[in-house]
Amino acid sequence: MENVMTAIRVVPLEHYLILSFLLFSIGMVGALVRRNIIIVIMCLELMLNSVNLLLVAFSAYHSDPGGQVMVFFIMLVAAAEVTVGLSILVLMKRNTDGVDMNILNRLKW
Amino acid sequence: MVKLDLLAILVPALPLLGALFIGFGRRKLKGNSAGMLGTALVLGAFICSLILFLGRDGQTHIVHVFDWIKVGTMDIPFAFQIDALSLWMMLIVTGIGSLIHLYSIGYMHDDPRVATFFAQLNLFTFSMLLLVMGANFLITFIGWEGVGLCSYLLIGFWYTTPEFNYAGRKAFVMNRIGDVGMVLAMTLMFYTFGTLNYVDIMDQAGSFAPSNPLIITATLLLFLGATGKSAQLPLLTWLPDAMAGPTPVSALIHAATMVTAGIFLVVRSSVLFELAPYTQDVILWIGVATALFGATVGLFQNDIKKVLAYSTVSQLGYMFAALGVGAYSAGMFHVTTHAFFKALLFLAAGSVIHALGGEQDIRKMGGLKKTTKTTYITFLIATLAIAGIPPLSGFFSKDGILASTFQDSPFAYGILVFAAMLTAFYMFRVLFLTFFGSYRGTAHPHESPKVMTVPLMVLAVLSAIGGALNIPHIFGGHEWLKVDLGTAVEGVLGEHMALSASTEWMLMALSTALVLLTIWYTWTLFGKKTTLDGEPADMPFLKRLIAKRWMLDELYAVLFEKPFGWLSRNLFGIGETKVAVPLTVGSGKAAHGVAEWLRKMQTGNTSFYLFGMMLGVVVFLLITLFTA
Amino acid sequence: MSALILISVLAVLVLYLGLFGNKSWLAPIGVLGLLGAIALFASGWHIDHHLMGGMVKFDRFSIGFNIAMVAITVLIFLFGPDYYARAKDNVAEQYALMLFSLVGGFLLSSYTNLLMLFLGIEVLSIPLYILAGAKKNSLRSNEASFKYFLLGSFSTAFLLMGIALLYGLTGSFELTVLGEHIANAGSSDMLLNFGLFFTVTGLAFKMGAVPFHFWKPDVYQGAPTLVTIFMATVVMMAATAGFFRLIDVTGMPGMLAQIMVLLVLATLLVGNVIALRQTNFKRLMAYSSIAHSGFLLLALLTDEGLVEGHGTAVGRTLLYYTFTYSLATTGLFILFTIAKRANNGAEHNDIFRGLFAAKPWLALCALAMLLSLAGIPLTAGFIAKYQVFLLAIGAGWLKVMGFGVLMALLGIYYYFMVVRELFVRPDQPVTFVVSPLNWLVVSVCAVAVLVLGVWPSLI
Amino acid sequence: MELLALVLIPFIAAMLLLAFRPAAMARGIALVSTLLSFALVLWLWYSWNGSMVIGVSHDWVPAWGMRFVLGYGGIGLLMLILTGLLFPFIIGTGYKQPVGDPSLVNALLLFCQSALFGVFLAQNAFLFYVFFELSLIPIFFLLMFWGGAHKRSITIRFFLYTLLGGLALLFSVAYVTLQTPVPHSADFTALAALDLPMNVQVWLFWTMFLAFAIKMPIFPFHSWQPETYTMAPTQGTMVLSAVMGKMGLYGIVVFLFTIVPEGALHWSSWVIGISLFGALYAAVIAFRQNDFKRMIAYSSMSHFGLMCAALFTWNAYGISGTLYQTLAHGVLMVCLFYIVGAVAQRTGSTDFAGMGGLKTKMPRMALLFMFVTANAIALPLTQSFVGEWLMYNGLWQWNNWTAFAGVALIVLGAIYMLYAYQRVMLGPDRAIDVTDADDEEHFFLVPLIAITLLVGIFPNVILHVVDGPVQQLLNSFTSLP
Repeated sequence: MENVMTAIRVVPLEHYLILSFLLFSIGMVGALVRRNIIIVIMCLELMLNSVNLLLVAFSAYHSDPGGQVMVFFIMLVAAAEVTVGLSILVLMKRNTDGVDMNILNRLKW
Repeated sequence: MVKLDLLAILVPALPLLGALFIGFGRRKLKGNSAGMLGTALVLGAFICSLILFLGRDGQTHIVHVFDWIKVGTMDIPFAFQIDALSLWMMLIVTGIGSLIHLYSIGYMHDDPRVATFFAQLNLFTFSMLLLVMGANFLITFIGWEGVGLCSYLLIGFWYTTPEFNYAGRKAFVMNRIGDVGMVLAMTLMFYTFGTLNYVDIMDQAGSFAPSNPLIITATLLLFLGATGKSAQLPLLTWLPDAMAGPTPVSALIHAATMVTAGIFLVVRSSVLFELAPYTQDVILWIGVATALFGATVGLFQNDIKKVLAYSTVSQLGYMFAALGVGAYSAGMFHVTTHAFFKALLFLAAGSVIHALGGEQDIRKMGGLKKTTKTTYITFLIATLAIAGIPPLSGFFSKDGILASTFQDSPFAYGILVFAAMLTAFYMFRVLFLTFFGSYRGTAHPHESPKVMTVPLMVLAVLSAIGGALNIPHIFGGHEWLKVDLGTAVEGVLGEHMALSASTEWMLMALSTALVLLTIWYTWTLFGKKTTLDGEPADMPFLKRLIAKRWMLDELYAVLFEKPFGWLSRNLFGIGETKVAVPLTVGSGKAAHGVAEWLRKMQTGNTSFYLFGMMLGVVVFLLITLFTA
Repeated sequence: MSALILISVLAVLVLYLGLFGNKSWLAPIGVLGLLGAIALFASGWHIDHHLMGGMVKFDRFSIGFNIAMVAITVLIFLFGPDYYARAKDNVAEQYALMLFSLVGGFLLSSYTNLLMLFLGIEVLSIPLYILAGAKKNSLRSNEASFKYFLLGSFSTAFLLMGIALLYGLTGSFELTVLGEHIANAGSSDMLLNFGLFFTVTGLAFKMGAVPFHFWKPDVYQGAPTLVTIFMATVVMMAATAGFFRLIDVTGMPGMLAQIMVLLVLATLLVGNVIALRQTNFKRLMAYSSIAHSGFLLLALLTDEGLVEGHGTAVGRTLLYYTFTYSLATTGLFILFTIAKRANNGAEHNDIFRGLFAAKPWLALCALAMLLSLAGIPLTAGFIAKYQVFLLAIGAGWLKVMGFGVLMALLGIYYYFMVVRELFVRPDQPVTFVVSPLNWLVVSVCAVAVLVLGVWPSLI
Repeated sequence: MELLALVLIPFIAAMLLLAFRPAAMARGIALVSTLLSFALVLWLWYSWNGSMVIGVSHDWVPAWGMRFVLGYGGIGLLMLILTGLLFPFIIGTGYKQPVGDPSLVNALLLFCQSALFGVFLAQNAFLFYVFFELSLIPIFFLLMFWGGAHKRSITIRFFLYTLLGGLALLFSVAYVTLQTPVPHSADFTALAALDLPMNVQVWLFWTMFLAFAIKMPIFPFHSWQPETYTMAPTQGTMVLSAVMGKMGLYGIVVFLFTIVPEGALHWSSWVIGISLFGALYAAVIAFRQNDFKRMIAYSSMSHFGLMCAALFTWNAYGISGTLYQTLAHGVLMVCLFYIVGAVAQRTGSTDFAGMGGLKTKMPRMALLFMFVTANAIALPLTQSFVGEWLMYNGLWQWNNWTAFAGVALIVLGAIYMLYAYQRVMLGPDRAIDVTDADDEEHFFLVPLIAITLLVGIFPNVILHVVDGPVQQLLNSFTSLP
């Protein structure tokens, strides 16, 4: 266990920060530009995982397990969330037979 | 003392009762009853004031009725001041008033709204009495405005004729312009003296140095009020139009009493004016100018009442000229005599108009001396009086004024004498055109009933012998009126005739001679007229200007009436409908516009929403970064 | 704790009842359970309970909020039978989901640990994603749930990022630690600023603060009215409480104050102004709720963190504001449903026409609630706004407050557009069918709004 | 206790009307209740000992300084007299000029009266504000239901405009309340006690003044007024001009002069300037109006301009004159709008074009109108004269030139009122059949005219009510720099 910590600490914290920020941004931009909902949901997952990475790094540097506990919670919740999301998507596919982001825009103004 | 209080309150109370009673019972009162009642009450007031007059003791009595306005340090009682001046005016108002009431019974006989007429006439008498009896400026001002209202009502008495209504409004508004001066003068005096009671103000005034700016301002403002009420330049154009009212009204309000309120006011506050020589000069020259103006315009008027109106303007000018040189007694004397003969002239003219069934154009009259004898004789006496033929009343009063102006400024004297000649000219022109020659009209002239001729006779007697009131020393008289007024009015006894007797004789002779000359000239022009040739087409410019009353009305129309209407229309048309309201409406519309624009953000596209959120985040992040 | 468990069990119970397919029992049992929960909460009023290893703390603030949320849920459940009268299936699931989401609300109002904040928000949201799409074959409902889901999880990502950064700063998820760190180390640290900012973003999304408001109009309009009520009331309260929990510890360190000011201004402006042009009542209410969250944010802005005493005032104000707002909203939406049925499905503002002629009492109730939303004296809404005034002026945000005043004026305008409709005579006579239960609920809401307006000290 | 009753009597009566909808007896009930409250006011007047009377005092929300305090001094008493005196007549107007469902109309009017009593009784700034806004709601519905052309848009505009001022006032109230030492108190006494720094007073003055300036209204804030007055039903217009406008003047006295006196002093010249300008502006506009009602609306605006200007002259005459004039103006406006309504009822519109020459057919109405006109142009021995005379004195003591501007109004007033009288009554008889004023209308107008004359002849009856309080107010000013 201890050596894992040290292994993580080999890389300086800034790098973790930068990396997760990059991942986060990639996810965000992806969510913005892509129109296929499946991909957008994957991008959202990417954002969440960047957060996970960050949390792990922090927990290692603070040598405090709380961060990793949080990661598990996030994974769990994200799973639930995606389940719901996909079911909504299925419903949508059934109603409009399309998975395009902006196919549904009756509600506006 | 109680008796005096009672009488003093009774004097204005009786006409007021008349006004209320007749006014509210005007449907019940049939036939002449209204007239009788009104006349009786005014007569009663006359008797009361006569009793007061006879019982006078040269002292000034204040009759305190009740506290009117009492707030902060301001204490304005509702009180009457009984002294020689007010008593004298009360006599004139009630005396002449009762005569004219009597006359009106006949004159207004067939008018359906005769009761209303008498109610308003009584109301006028009440207001006039308040005016002259008031113990402070504000009480006087009550009467001042009251007579204005009554004059407005009575001028527009025949309200179905738009011109008459216009004339009434014109009279009221012009008076109001004068009242601005009056109100401001009162505020100023209250600010200065802390009181408005005549007695107190006159006491305190002594402590002010002559031509103190405050006093000068106050007096000028007071005089502005006077010009409005007494139809002096520049506020005189309402008086001729006021002839639209029934003739008795013209006699009572616009000749005998109301128009002399201005003179009364100046005399009442003589102390202040004595302290303001500058104002006195203004008064003198405005008076002189007005005298000349009225006299000139009178020359070519063809409406008999218009002629009399301008003659009134001119005579009032004389009185103010007198006040301007500080000859208060002379002024009041002329007020009195003028009240006699001018009232007589109007009533006589009224009797003529009555005789001709409403005809007022002297070109359509003539030769009436046979058909309406009494009227003719009385009219003749009055004309001689106003022309200033000795020994009629007008001679003495006018001569007093001329003499006192001469010693102050010979130039003014010259103008006034000239105006006197003009007076003689236009008065005799009227006389000749009306009663001499042969009748040029179509109606069937007939003498008026007794109820109308009796007042004529009484007034004729008065205007004949009225001069006896104030016979100057050179005739061995004792200037009784002057002495009497001296007990009440400051500076009257101070008037001393510096002229040598010989100069006075010479002046009298001169003016009389000139007047007689004029009369002879007039006789040659109009005396024998049987037919009247219309105005020659090519009148010289000056004559045309004068015939058009020096274009004063037109001038005011261009200067004031039209611009005011224009302003009123455009302030509304532009200021309100184009600016104020659109601004409020516009702000609402603007909000809606912004809303319409903002709601376009809500495109309904999920990607756009994501983008918007991210944009927000980025903006906030940047703020965080750069302000950190 | 017990209340939490009770509600969760209740939800499961309701689900099972659903299996036996008789809808008539669902609402009553739900209401009973909720009343029980209120009782349990009330019993714990005097002492603060620390649960889950101190990650949740039931103090007076949270208990007050919880009771309020439960009370509103009761009203909604009472409206339920009438609303679901024509629905065939999945009724039980919807009740159950609402209860689950309510549990999330409890967590939000009482967390002391960022982990619980995250859990709370998710437990609150995920059932809502489903509820919004409850009308399976209605495209609008579908769209609403989809948008809500996507935007919601997007903002969750931000929230998580923020939490992670704060964790990185302090090495703990405990709010108290965070508060102490701010108190000691000051607020210069970038980690802190970013962290707080992202966290606030996530919460602001739930409150519908501009520019995170986009979901609100669409979701409110698309979701089934009952769910809309739930979102407009309970979710609003929960989000506000959650926000307060955080701010009451951190205060307004560093850049946060400026960002909050911008949020307030933008929210007030957009919410009120766009509402001027809304003709669809549900959208109108959505924008009005955005506007109100603007005022709530203004109240939050004045919180000074760990400084003693002040926070309670802000908390009380928020509770009073959200609760009265929820009362009025609930009643109005119920009336809206009635009117909508009377006008066969129209949602335009003018469906209220002729209400005064047909049902004067209900019209007066609607009037009272609209006046309350508009903030006219002697209604609770006015007192609520006045408290915000006091807070903001007391904290010296005069200019912001002045702007708020102007916006409140706009608010009055669009509410009175609806008021006007109440008294306009309709072109053809309309018949409003009102079940006694609805009548009761509406009356309760209206009367409560007035009573709370006259005696504000009741809360 | 009787103070509470004053607020409750109309409220309860209104509730009864709403509950039972006694269409037939509605006016009777309303009339009785207003007469009852008037009697109560008279009793208060009779039993007044010249000092501040606090009738009811309960805590409401102590934390925010909200307390339920009812009381009255001389100035408040005058306003109570105004409200109590005029409302029976306003209700009575409904007999001859009915609008809509009587029980509803009268209920709204009574609600309004209740709120107005509250405003004039409130001794707590917050309470004042609450009643201040509440009085608006019934009027809103009155106009919204029974207004004339474009009632919707005009009513909303009027409502929002006045609410804008109201919210500004609320803002100020909250601010000053927080300035008081803890525990905060919004009582006028507490607020008067605190001495705000000058820079605060300078802006606080406007946030408060805005509300009252819009309420009256005076010049730059008036754009809602003419249309609203013209469009509103007669009774609504009466309430607006005769009573509600006075809330502005009263508010100036109780708020600006007691809480921000230095700020008020600092801005006085400005306020006097715009007020007088507005007065002249409105008077000039009134002259050429083609609509009788709108013309009266502008004349009312002109009067308010003068009153507001005189109020800021900081001397006994200006302030007492203004307060006295509030009563005179109230009576005048009720008379005028009643006559407008009566004439319009006969000729079918408020447009001058349809009038003229009516005197022949309706001499009695003409006489009544002449009396009212005499009051309107402030002839001596009518009510208005005393007020205007005092106000002119106040203006003169402030600055001679303002007095000139003010006194010019007596000319303008005469011009437009007499022109209006001529356009309505005088001139050749029209070939339209109109009936003369009947006994009901006499029964309405004669008492008011009698009051006009009586109070004009014995003004001390009213003046002694305000004299003492105004002196106290001025004494409190003397402490100012």
